[in-house]
Parts: sequence; C-alpha cells; structure tokens
Amino acid sequence: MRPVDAHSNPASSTSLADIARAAMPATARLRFPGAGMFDMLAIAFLALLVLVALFVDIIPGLVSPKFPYGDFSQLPDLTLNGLFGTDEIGRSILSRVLYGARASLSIVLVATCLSVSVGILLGMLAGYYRGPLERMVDLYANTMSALPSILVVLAFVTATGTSVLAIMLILGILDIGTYARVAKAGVISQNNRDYVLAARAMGASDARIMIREILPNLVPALTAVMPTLMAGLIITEGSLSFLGYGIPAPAPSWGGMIAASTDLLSRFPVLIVGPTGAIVLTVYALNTVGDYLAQRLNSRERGN
Amino acid sequence: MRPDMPSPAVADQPLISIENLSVQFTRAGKQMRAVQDVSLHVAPGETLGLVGESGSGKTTIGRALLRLLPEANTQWQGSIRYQGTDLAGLSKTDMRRMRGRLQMIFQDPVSSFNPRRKIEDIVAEGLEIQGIERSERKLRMEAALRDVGFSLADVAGRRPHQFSGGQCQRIAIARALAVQPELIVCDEPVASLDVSVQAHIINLLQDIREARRLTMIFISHDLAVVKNVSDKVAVLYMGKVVEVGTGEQVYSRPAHPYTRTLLEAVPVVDASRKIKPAAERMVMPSRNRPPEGCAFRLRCPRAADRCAKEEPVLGVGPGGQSVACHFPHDEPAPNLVSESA
Amino acid sequence: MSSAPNSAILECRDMSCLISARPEPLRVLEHIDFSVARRTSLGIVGESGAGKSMLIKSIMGIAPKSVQVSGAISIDGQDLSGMKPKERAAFIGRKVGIVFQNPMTSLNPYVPVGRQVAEAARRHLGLSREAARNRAIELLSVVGIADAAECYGYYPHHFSGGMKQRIMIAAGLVCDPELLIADEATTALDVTVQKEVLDLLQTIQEERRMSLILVSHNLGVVAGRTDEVLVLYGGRVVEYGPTAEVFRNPRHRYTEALLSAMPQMDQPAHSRLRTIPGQPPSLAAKPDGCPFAPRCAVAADICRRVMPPMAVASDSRHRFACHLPLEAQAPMRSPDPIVAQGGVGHAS
Amino acid sequence: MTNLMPYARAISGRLLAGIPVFVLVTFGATALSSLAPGSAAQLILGDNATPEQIAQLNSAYGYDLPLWERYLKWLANLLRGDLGETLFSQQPVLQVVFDRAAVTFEIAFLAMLVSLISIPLAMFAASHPGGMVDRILRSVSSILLAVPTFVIVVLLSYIFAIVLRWLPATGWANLSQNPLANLRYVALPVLCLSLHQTAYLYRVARNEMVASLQEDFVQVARARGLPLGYIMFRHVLRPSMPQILTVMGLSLTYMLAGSFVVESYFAVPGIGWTVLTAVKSHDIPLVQAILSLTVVIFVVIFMLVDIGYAIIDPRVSVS
Amino acid sequence: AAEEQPVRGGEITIVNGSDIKSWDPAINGGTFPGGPMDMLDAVYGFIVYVDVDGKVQGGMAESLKSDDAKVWTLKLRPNVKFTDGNPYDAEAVKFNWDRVADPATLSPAQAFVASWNKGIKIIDPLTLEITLPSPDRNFGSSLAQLAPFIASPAALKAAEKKTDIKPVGAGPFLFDSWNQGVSMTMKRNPNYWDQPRPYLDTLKFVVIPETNSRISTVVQGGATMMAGYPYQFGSNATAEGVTTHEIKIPGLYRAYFNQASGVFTDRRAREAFYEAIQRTRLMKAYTQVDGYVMPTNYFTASSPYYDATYKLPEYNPEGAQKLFNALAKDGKKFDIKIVTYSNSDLKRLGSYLQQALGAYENVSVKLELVDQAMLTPTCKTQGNFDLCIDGGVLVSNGAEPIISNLLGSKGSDNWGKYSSPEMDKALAAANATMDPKAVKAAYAEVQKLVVQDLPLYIFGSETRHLLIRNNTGGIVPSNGGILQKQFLFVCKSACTTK
Ligand SMILES: Nc1ncnc2c1ncn2[C@@H]1O[C@H](COP(=O)(O)OP(=O)(O)OP(=O)(O)O)[C@@H](O)[C@H]1O
Ligand SMILES: Nc1ncnc2c1ncn2[C@@H]1O[C@H](COP(=O)(O)OP(=O)(O)OP(=O)(O)O)[C@@H](O)[C@H]1O
Ligand SMILES: [Mg+2]
Ligand SMILES: [Mg+2]
Repeated sequence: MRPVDAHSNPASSTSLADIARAAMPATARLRFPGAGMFDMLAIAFLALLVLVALFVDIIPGLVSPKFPYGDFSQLPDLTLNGLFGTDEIGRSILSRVLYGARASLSIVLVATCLSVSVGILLGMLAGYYRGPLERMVDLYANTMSALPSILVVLAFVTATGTSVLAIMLILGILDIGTYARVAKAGVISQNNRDYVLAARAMGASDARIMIREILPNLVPALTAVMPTLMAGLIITEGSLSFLGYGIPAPAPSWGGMIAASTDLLSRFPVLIVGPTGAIVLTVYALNTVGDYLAQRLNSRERGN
Repeated sequence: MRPDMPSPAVADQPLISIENLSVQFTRAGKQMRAVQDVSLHVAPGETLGLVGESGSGKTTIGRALLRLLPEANTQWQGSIRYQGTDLAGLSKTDMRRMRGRLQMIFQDPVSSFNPRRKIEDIVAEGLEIQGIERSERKLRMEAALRDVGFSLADVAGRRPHQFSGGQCQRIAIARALAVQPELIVCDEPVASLDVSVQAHIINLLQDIREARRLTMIFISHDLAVVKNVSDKVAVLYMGKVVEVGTGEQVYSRPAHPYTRTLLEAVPVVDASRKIKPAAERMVMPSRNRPPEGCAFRLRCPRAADRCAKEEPVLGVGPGGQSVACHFPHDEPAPNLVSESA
Repeated sequence: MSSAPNSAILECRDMSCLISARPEPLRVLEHIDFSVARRTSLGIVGESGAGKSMLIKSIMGIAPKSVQVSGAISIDGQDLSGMKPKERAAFIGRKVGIVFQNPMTSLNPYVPVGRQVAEAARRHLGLSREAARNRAIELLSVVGIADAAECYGYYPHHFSGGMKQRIMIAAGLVCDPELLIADEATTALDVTVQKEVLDLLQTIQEERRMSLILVSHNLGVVAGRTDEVLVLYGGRVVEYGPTAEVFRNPRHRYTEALLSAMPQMDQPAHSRLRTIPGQPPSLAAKPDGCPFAPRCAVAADICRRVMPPMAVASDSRHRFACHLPLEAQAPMRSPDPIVAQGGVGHAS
Repeated sequence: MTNLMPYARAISGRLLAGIPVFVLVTFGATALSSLAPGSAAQLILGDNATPEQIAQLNSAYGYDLPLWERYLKWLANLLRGDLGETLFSQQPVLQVVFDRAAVTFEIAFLAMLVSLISIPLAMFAASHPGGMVDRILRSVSSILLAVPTFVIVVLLSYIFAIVLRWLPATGWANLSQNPLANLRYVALPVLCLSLHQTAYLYRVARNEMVASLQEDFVQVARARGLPLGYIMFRHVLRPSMPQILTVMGLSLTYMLAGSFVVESYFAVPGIGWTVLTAVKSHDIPLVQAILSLTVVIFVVIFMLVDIGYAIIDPRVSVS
Repeated sequence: AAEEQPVRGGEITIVNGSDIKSWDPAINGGTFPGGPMDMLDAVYGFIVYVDVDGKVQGGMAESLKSDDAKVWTLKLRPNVKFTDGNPYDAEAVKFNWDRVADPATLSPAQAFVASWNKGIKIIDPLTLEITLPSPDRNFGSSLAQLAPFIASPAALKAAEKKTDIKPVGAGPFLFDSWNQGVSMTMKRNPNYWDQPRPYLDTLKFVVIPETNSRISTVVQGGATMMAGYPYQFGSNATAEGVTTHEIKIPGLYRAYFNQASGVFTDRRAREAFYEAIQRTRLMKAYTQVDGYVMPTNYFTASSPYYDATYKLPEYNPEGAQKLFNALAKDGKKFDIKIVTYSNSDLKRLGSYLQQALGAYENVSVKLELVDQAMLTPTCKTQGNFDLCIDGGVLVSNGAEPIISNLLGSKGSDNWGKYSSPEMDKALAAANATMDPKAVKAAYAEVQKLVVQDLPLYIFGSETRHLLIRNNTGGIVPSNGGILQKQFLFVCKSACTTK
C-alpha cells in the first residue's frame, strides 16, 4: 500500500503549477518529483533569493543600501528603487531588502554549515559508538531544546558583542544538537541495515563504514530538516536584529528594518511592508521546501 | 588458487566448527539468551541448512560465526574455529583478512545494498578492502558477475534501485563471490523473493557451490527450500539445536517432535486432498522465561514428567542423526513426503 | 437470512482499477470476473504486485482515492454501485468480515482488543454496550482465546502475532458476515502458527456456513483449503477454477510454471528447479497482450499483441486466459471431492 | 490495570535526565556572566564609582571568585532554598521569579488553551485530506508559521490597539486583583503567543492524523464500515496524541520561557521580559534563577508529557 | 479652560519608560518628567524647586535666600514630619547633605555638595545657614537639581546597603508597593504639611519601555499621562480623551565631541562636522517631522542671554570636504566612532549621520549602539567614543547649573572633556555676580567661546510635552517639567484644554 498524500497528488495542482514547472529547466524538473505548485514556487523563490544575494551588487540601477535615495519615509512608486518606498532616513527599501537578503542568507548559510558539519560529526560518532559520547550529545541536544534559542543567543551576544562573525557562530551553535540527533538516529537505524553489515562482512573499517556507507544516506534526512531549521535561524536572526543585537548598522538586516519601522508604524505603515514581506516569504518558502522534502523522504521510506 | 587453501590432508576435517556457542543480548536491561550451547560442524564443500521458527536464533548463529554481531549489547561464549583458527581470538586486522574467506548473503537484497552507491563500487568494495590491485579487481568482478549471469557492462554506472529484487540478490551473490570466499552464510536469501524468481536464485547458488566448491550455511524457515539445497540440516528451537543430521535423515525420519510439527505445518502444493483442520491449539512458551526442562514440552504431544525435569541433550537418533529428545520418534515421516505424486 | 439464497455471495463483473498517473493511468486490475458461491471458499493467488490487495480493497470500497474502480460488484445479490458511500460501507461492514495481512498493524494498539471486536457489532447490529461486549467475548472464545472475558480489556501488545490474527478473525466475525476475506492473513506468521490460523479459518468457515476468500502469494496455502482458486498475474485473471483441478491440471502456462518452480518436499536434495525467466511485469510498462508473454517460453506473436480471452475448459468451471494453453489431462474421476464437501455447487 | 510503575519510571527518568541539563545550563549562565562586558557593580554604583569601589562591590558579591567556586556557592545556596536577592530592588530572587512566573504561566496556559482549537480543525482536515478546508487551513497555517513572532506582535498591536483601539496596547492587571481588566490585558499577548503555536500544533496534528489514517488498523475499521467520525475519534485521535503531546510540551516550554518579544512588547511583567532586562542589567542572581526555572519547567513539562504517554499509550508500561 | 475646583480622591497613573534603581535620595538624577527624580519626588518632595520661569521656590522648605550669593539661609516649615514620625528638621537636612558629600555614598552630586557642606550651620531646628566657598548666584537651582531630596535619617541609618534603603520621606505620598521594572503604587500621605493637598488617594507609576506603547496606553486610558515630544505623539495628540500640555522649558538636543582623544581634538574636525551635516535634515531624520528651527548657539532666541552675533557654523558641504581633506593630509583622517543607545529614534539619528557623512571623501564612520544604561559608562567614564549622542533634550531653565556642567572643564555633563580656561572664567564670572548686565556680558563671552571652540554638537531644541488624559487637573510643573504631584487631581469631566 502506497498512500498518496493529497498535497503531492498531481490531480490537485492547477495550471499555475505547470507554469512553474515549465519555467524550470528540464533537468531540474526531473529532480522534484511530486512537487506541487507551491513547492515549485517556493523552490523558484529561494533560487531567486540566492541569485539576488549573490549578485545584488550588479543589479543594474539598484542604488546602494547605505546612501540616500529619496526623501525620508516616502511612499512606493513604480521605479526600481522606489518599489517599496524609502525608509525613515531616505534609503531605498528595496535595495535594503535585497542587501538584507544577502546578509541574512550568508549568516544563516554559514551557521548552517557549521551546525551541520559539527552536528553530523558528533551525531555519527555518537550513533556509531553509543556509550558516553551518545549521552553527551543527548545532553547537549536536550539542553539546547530546554532553552529558548533566543535566550541562548542573547546570552552569548551580550558576552561576545554583535559582529557578523559572532552571530554566525552563535546561530551555528543552536542547531548542532538537532542535526546531531537526526544524524544519530540515522546512524542507529542504518546500523541495523544489511548493507552496513555487508560492508562489515567485507572487512570495512569503522571509518570507512561511517564515511562511505552511512554518511551518504544521512543526506536526505538532513536535507529534509535543513530548510525548516534554516527558517528558524532566519527568524532568530531577525528577532535578534529586531531586539537590536543583530548585524551592526548600517548593514541592512530585515529584523533591524522591521524594528526601525515599528516606531513609525502609525505614521508610515508602509515602511514595514518590504522587510516583513521578505522575511515572511523566505521563511514560508523554506518551510514549504522543508515540508516537501520531508514528505518525499517519507513516501520514499514507505515505498521501500 | 590461493596459497592458503586447505591441503587435501585436512579436507575431511570440518572447515568450520562451532563449539558450545551461546549468545546473549541485553535489551532494556534484561538479558536474553538467543543461542544456547550450540555446536555445529560443517565440512568443506558441504551445505548446512539451519531451520527453525522466527526468533529461534538462526541469524544470530550466522552472524556470530562471521563475527558480525553488534558489539554494544552482545555477549557470547564458545569457540568458532575456522580451519583450526579460533576466530574469536583474531585481531581486527587478522579478522579483516579472514573476511576474504567468509562471506554472507542477506535476506533482503534491496536493503543489503547501500542505495546511494553504484553497483560496481558495491561489488568492488570487498576487493578494495582486501587490498586487491585495480586491474585484478576488475578481472575478479567480471568473473563474479559472469557467474551470476551479468556482465560488468550490464551493471556499470547503475544503482541498486534500478534492479529488481531477484537481480539484486544475484548481484549480492556476485559481491560475495568476488572476494573468492570459501564459506558463504546465506541468511534467508530467497525469503523476500517472488516464487518465480526464487527458483532462479536457488539454482544459481547450487551451481556456484558446485563450481567453486563452496561451503555454505543456508538459513531458511522454508523447509522445502532447505531440503533442496542442504546436505545437512540443523533444526533450531529457542536457541538450541534439537535435531541435526543429513537432509535425508531429518526429512524422512524426523526424530524430534518439533521437527515433525514443522514439517506438518509446511503448506504443500497438493490439492488432491482437502486438509483436515486440526482442532487443538498450541501454547507458545515465553522466550524470556523458557520453561524448565525441555523447551518444547509445552507444545509437545509426547511430553511426560521427565521432560519437565530433565533437559534433553543431543544424542544419536533412530535415523543416525543427533536429536535432543527423551522420546524421539522412530517411525518414518508422516504422509508429507507424498509418494503419491 | 438473505434476499437471494441461491445467488453468489460475491460477484465481480468486469472490474477494473486504474490509478491516475501521468502520462497515462496505471492499470492495476483489468477485467476481473469471478464470483464466490455461498458456503464455498475461494483462494486468490498471485505474486507480489499482482493486484490481490487492490482487488480486495476495491471490493470493500477502501481503495485509495486515486484509484478509480469500474465494473459491477454485488454482494449478496445487491449491486454496490447504486449505493451511497455510507450506506455501502455499512452494508459491506455487515455482510463481509475481513482479516488483513499484518496482525501487528491491523489492530489499533491504543484500543483494548475487546472493544475493537465489539465496535462493529454496536454500530451495525445496534447492540447495546453490554450485548456487544458479550458477543465479543463469545467470539473471542470461539477463535480460541482462553479467558476471553479477561482478555476483553487487554491491549494488542499483550498478544502474540498468531493470537492477534485470531482476534482479527473474531472481529471479522462479529456481525455474522456471510463472507470472510483473509488477505494474506498468515503471511507474516511462522509456519506452525500459519497452519493453526489457516485451520481456524477453515473450521470457522465450515461451522458457520460462511463463504471464505483466502488471499495468498503462496500456492501451498490455498491448495487443499479452498474450493476454487483464482490466479492473478499482472492485474489479470489468468486462471480460475476448482482448486484441485487447477493444481492438478493447470492450463495457463504461468500457473504451471509457478507450480513447478516451487521447491517440493519430495524432490531430492540439490535437484534443479524449473525457473521462469524475467520479472513480473511492472505497472508502468505493462504489455498490451498477455502479461505473461514476455516470460513465457512458448509465447507467440499473438500473445504479445492480444490479451487472450477467458477460455473455458471442458469442465466448465475451469477457465484460463491463454492463447496457447497446456493440454488438458484426463478429467478427474467423479465425484469431485471438493464439490461434495463444499456443499452448494455453482448455479451455472 | 492501574499499574503505577510507568508513571514512576517517567518521573524518575526525566528527573535524572534533567540534572545534567540543569547543571550545564546554570553553570553556563555563571560562566557567561563573567564574560559579559560591563558589570553589575558599575550599574549599581552608578557613574561616579571609582574602580576600587567597583572591585570592592564585586568582591562583596563574590564576583571575583573563580568560576567554579562561584558556581558551587550558588548551588549550595540553592540547596538551602536561598537564591539571594535581585541586585537592584533587593527583593528575594525566588519571590520575584515566582511572581513573574505566575504571570507567564497565566498567559502560556491561556495561549495553550487557545491553540487547542487546532486539534478539532486538524481532525476535520485530516479526515478530508486534500479537501477545501484542508487546503485552506494548510495555507493559513503555513503563513502563520512563516510570520515571526516579533512581526505578529507589531502587527496585531498595531491593528487591535492602535488602529481599532479594542484592546489595551500594553500593561498588566493582576488576575487576583482585577480579573476583568486582566482579561483585557491578557488578550493580545495570548493571541500573539498562540497564533504561532496554533499553526504549529495544527500542522503536527494534521500530519500525524493523516499518517494514522494510513495505518492498517484504520483500513480495517473502514473495511468494517465504521463511520469516519467514529474512526477519527476512536482510532485516529489517540495514536496521534503522543506526537501532539510532545509538541504541546515543547510549545509550553517555549511559551513559558521564550516569550521575550511578546512580553517586552506588551510590557507584561513575566519571565521573558524579566530575563531580558536582567540580562541587560547583569542581574546575575536573577538570570541564574530564571534559567534554573526554565530547565525545571522543561523537565517538569516533559515529565508530564511522559506521564501523558504512559496514560495514552498502553504499550509504554510494557517496554 | 473650565476652572475646576480640585477635589479629593481618585487615582492617577503616570507612565514612564524606565524604573528607578533604588530609593537612595542621594543617587538618582534626572530632573525631567519620567526620570528617576520624578518618582522619588512623590515620596521625598523637592526641598526647593525651580519653577517654569527659572525661579527658585520653596518646596518642602519654606525658602532659600541669599543677599550676596555667598551666604544662603534655608528656612524649613514647622511641623513637617517624615512618615516614620521623625521631624523634617535642620538636623535631618544636614545629615542628608553630609551623606551626599561622603564619597562612599557615590552620589553624582558629591562634588557639588562637598564644596559647601562644611559651611552648613544649624541656626535653629528650622533654619540652616550655608556659607559657600565662593559666591554662587545659582546655588538654589543647583541644589534643586542635584541634592533636593531629604529622607528620614533613621531610615537611612537603618539600611545596611544602599539598595536596602526604604523610602521614608515627608513628601505628598507614601510608598505602598513596588514591582520593580513594572509598576509602583503610592498612597496619599495623610500628614502632608500642605493640607488639603495632596488630592489624590493613589498615585501609580507604570513602566513601559516602548514609546508607542506608552502613547497608546494613555490614549486608551490605561494611564493618565506620559512625557514626550510632539513628534512622538503624532496624531495621537488629538485623539479622543487626551490632550497635550507643553512644558515651556527649552531644551537642547546635543552630542558630545570627544576632545580628549581622537580626531575631534582638532577644531577643524568639529567644524567640518558642523558644516558637513544639514541639521534640519538631521532633526527630520530623528523625528520624522519637519519644521524644526535650529538653535544658533547654546542660548536660544527666547533666552534673555541670547546673543545673535555668535552663530554656530552652517551647512557647507564644500567647506566640510575641504576640511576633511586637510585633516587627511595632516594624517588625521576623519575616522570616527559614533556612540549612542539603541532606541529607534537615536538609531535613526545615528544612521543618518553615518549616511550623510558617508557621502564625503576621506571620512569613515562607525556606529555603535549600546544599551541605554551603558551609555554613560561608555561615554562619560571610559571616554570610548568620538561622538556620543545622548537622547532627549537637556533641559535648562535658565543657564545654570546645566551650562557649567556641560561646558565647565570639571562639569559633570562635560562628557567630551572640553577644557578651556577662558570658558571656565566666563562661567565663573556669570555665577559670581547678581548684576544682570554683568551676567549677560559673561554669557555673551560664553557664546563667543562656544562658536570659537565648538565644544558640543548642538543640533536642535525642543520643549517637552505631556500627553495627558483631559480630565487631569492641577498640572504644575517644576524642575525640568516634573509635575508637583500634590496638586494633581481628577476632574469629573474634561478639564484640561486641548
Ligand atoms: N541485536 C539484537 N539485540 C537484541 N536482541 C536480538 C538482536 N538480534 C536478535 N535478537 C533476538 O535474538 C533472538 C534470535 O534472533 P534471530 O534473529 O537469530 O532469529 P531468527 O531465527 O533469525 O529469526 P527470523 O526467522 O525471524 O529471522 C530473537 O528473539 C531476537 O529478538
Ligand atoms: N496507492 C497506490 N498508488 C500507486 N500504485 C499502487 C497503489 N496501491 C497499489 N499500487 C500498485 O498496484 C499494484 C497492485 O498492488 P497490490 O497491493 O494489490 O498487490 P498485491 O498483489 O497485494 O501484492 P503483495 O503480495 O505485495 O501484497 C502494485 O504494482 C502496486 O505497486
Ligand atoms: Mg533471521
Ligand atoms: Mg497485498
């Protein structure tokens, strides 16, 4: 029995999905089996975001996010830079949102790389050798989940100060436990699989089994949790900037922009639209992709 | 030919002999004896069939003799001698070298392949680990694949999920063969295959066994399959060998009541008579608290007082086999073996 | 007791199941025709993926939403297609009991077993809580659960696999169904337990004068235990007839190949088995003609192009779909023991 | 079958597992506080303090001791039930923490209650997967999950307090003193806190129930012709409960300790806000006490969750 | 305005942005509405206060007078008692001031009080005579700003640590309860000397850090009043049920140039800074409101000391760039760190400065936002800044003591460490005389020096406002706008003008 999830049911997608599909190159289309309209849109959005983050400084006509573009708190107009209006000190909100994407994404990506690599390492060792190491990893993961992430981050940030590097490191610390836990669970479940046994029967060493046999199979589970955890980091980073402990000014950050606009909300509600939209869409897209990956993982596991 | 092949002089000695093997698992703080005091011997070129119901310890024995039991929650006693070498005493490196001679084939062909790796890497893995040179590796892979009816070109660049269960099992056999083992433990190699594919694999194993003069331990709960492939059959019940003998002995004159129960329960493709349903029910003893005396006595139609008091040990049975029963059967097998056909 | 005493309890006419997919729908089952007479048993055999479970689910109306079922199914003489889903579910629930493959997962681990046995009776027979309870306890002892009253409140994990399957049988019996379907009910069990459960099913069918459908991939399970057998291959009925007849004298090449591929207890050690080349067909690449043609040793051109129609053997109840059937052997001597035991014969 | 063992095991297991977490967290707090720039002494003494005076005060509070010594001292005091006094108002830390915790408990509890609405919704959506309601609720919950709390807070208070003026923007009235006013003050924080949790709980419950619906035993129940509503209640809800319970536990801990943004934005004198100000003002005794409480809350909640498992899942008592 | 008669009873809630840290009368500064002194006043009462016109008036004391600015006589009121029953007498006052003068107390007013507390003479229980080391015309207002609170000596002595001090004063209200950081409740002092005042039964303070939240709390009636600036109120100022009240005390927006180290030790850098930035634009960035009139010097046009001849440098980008270039050529690249705290107004201000300066060459600007509580330590104590911006306006009704604190080389608000003997001399001259002409001349000199030395960055001026429920009566501001709580009452209907 292979249950069909309603959301991946091709019958439920509309023509928009086809458009989204058609927009993807053929090779990419092959890689997203069972993706619905929202999944495709989310993937496309994230791809676009990454492109923007990479190439934001060569977007033609885009002004610098640090220098004035117009008068203070102007309403949006139909020019590129004025699309979201100007901020409280006259900078183009669009430009700041786009540069903010670079800041947010790079922080989150670096933090994720950190936590994924450390998490995998710890989780694999813990799952493979069990014993005290496993207990320590569990302790770490439990501790981290016992504390609200923002509290942890704040505590660290008050100690280290708010540099981009520090924030990357601190955010990186947050999810190590989760990744380690996922990796550990994967290792434990694979340890009973016959192919690990087969490798052992061939005389493979522990290191070889971990790297060659187990690690590649952790990838799907890890990539399935990754977008959701990254979305969490985007929110944490945003909250941090919102509370004033984020990326130092004048570098644009979404949370910081939202914080700056809240005081003026009753006078210039439009200020909040750009950054809020950016953060909400990004988190939404990441969550959607995470759901999609998790669901694909599930159906594949059920299918096997 | 390998230099360390057994010399003809010792060929009559068992290739592998298991003496008094016991295995305990610790689960949730409780000890569970999965295998108790099992002794088995397999001569070179011989196939030993291991049968028994689920949980009787078949797999555990198979893995124990390849030293593949999980280390964390397992204890074991006894000795496993391979051509006189006690495997338990080998260091990790020596054991690794030994693994070139001992191989295993698993029940689920699909899950015995790492889904992320290419077939040729999987087949070559053992050779790589054994430190075989690249050119030699290729030759051996080709030979092994040819033996199972593939060519290297058939599998190159493809991944396990692109093959069906039967094909996967053939590749799994090739993987084991590539290292040129002397002994292969087959743990229910056909249990998950469709009937139409199963015959293929059985034939294949038989052919290879003959061609390469392999020794095999064949684990299965399907008595018909075991009968077909084995020279010698050991029946396990709750971690103990209750009967062991040649296939002929065990199947035609099963001495242990459990063996008979098993044989009677095998569904046979014989529709000439309508089966008479049995009325009585059996009682399954607990695995964690095995009964005193004979473990089978609760299900045994012949159980007597003695069975509750005294645990039977393996002795010579009526057909010449070994049997652990106080009141072994002497008559030939009941109407199963249908001379009628 | 029933509206049409002489009609078959279950009748399937030209049933097909399609799963919507791209680029074209998957044909899981095609043109299935069979019927189960009252108080007889039918075995359905076929390899994995042949469509056995889908057939049962479609009959029971619990196929996934993505599956379109066409054709006529009638139970106890009533055509199901005219019924509203709720009505139909209640009707089937009352008339048909079912036991699924996996006893470990077929019982809800969170609900006491007694209640799971009793719930359908409360719903369909309108019994009071007390009455349903008593009925459940009675049935639990019928299927051989000792201390049934005490076990009523136990949870599934207190029971072994074989016991669970017994409980499932009790639950299947609770509305006094006229048909009991066991979909691979013994596949997950040990041989010795399998025998017990099969014995139980057979006893109950005979005692309660029900009909029984025994689904299995193992020919041995249905042999000697059913009156008729239906062989499915690639979503098609390839052979259908009295069990003894089909096993003794298979006409379809697949059935025959399957039978001879099975290791037999009476073969000597190390004897070669007959093999069937190739793989069972996959749904996505199903041949147009006979589904077995690609693996068939004698397949001709026509086999690959045209699906053979159901042919009727000399004995009119033995049918098969093969362009090049095996020769019929001498017909069995009368009287057919199975018909004698099974009681009511076919109306045809 | 009233076997109390599983409960006892749940309780003792969680407590034992909680101890190292507790030690790690509280020790971490001690360690971090010595890393942080600026010192409490400076803040207490004001701008006119000389370095000597600051040093003197630091030694009076024991901040010049080595880290581990300071921690052991704190632990010893903890065992005596004395967590000292807050640095500035000189109230007993325990009392402050309990007062603030009471406020947060009220909000978290109400938010939890509100978020329970997700369960009937999830039941409905799951019983018609892919249907209109399912798709709408899925979108709504996705969007809610994507809106960070700090944005929700800003937007809701803008809408309800500033534009519509239905609810007070900020402030607090004690439940015991003025229940009606309390209800008005509590509304926005509860709403903000619960939106996210509701969406999250909905997602988990819905997916869990859809998964439960795929279980064989549900197929069996359907094959028996039992109505969907009955199946949802009898066969689907309970197997989904452990997961739902876990999420409820997690969100409760989150709400109890993680409501910084909500509490500080709405000036609700709860734990979240207190810890935020305490971190800023280096009120170490207070921070440590709140962190300890957080861990204790976590342990207790998950103990309750474990007990919940034991109640819900009959298998727990065996394994 | 309907003249409503004050009535007894009722409750008023004042909402502030932050809470006090202790009840020590010697410690808390902040003579502005919403500051710590605002809360302490309710319990202790100002001994003397400065009214909106800058005149010193008797508060808890009857009067503070001097003929020669050197010998001052403080007359206390008879029969005033602390709420613990001890008399509010000369002994108590002297005890409090001696305590302030003790360096161990760590009072910000220590230097000020220590300079004269040796000259205190108790004439009788209700009279003190204070002889200053040198004449000080502004002694009264300095006293009102720096050491105005007298607590019961018994309560002070009873406290082991400063933070243990219990609030026992003789002011209009009695301390009732305090939920630190959240709210504080006070009850009417039945033995207050000025019966029938206070009118209110209950006075509450509520702490809400977020400005917008403070505003909407008042608008929705959750509190009676808050202090702020019109730009913050926006359209809320005209909302139903509220009104605003201007406290006519001018104040300056200012930033400190660090003149102890860094590039601002060079006058050209300070001048360049003035010329580089359009201050009206800066104010708009800060307040998001147009129409600010820029002060041209320390004194604004409304001040009697205003001198139009001395004007701070105007916006002149080319000039600024030249100066930046010149500085760079001398190896003093205009490389500055701006420190301010992280409220959103100041963040805007800082960001605008950074942005505006960023448009020049040879300039680089770093912005550091610190916690509000850390601003004084960072800027004043550690001097770790080039430009430090404090929030709000620095209230100055009349020149002193603020001007000396800002510009005197030992002034307590002179965070930039500006030090000029001429300035000190001019300030001293203004203080030493009672002759208005001489004072004006001295202040003219001060203004000249301000323009010449550019010790401060002055970028705006404003008056504070109260956002207030319109049924609030008895609004009588004193020191910097702190309301005299004893006059407050609740009207039956709207009684405060729009
Ligand atoms: N790694 C393990 N940890 C704990 N118990 C184990 C482990 N492996 C096996 N067991 C237990 O040991 C007993 C024997 O298991 P084993 O797998 O050898 O049986 P088997 O005869 O192979 O059964 P099957 O036919 O089901 O494969 C079983 O009860 C099993 O539960
Ligand atoms: N929901 C589904 N979506 C797509 N394909 C399905 C679905 N359910 C079943 N199938 C396919 O339909 C075919 C028939 O499945 P079915 O479960 O009926 O086989 P079966 O004969 O019961 O096999 P088994 O012995 O493995 O249970 C299989 O090829 C299966 O992959
Ligand atoms: Mg096994
Ligand atoms: Mg099936």
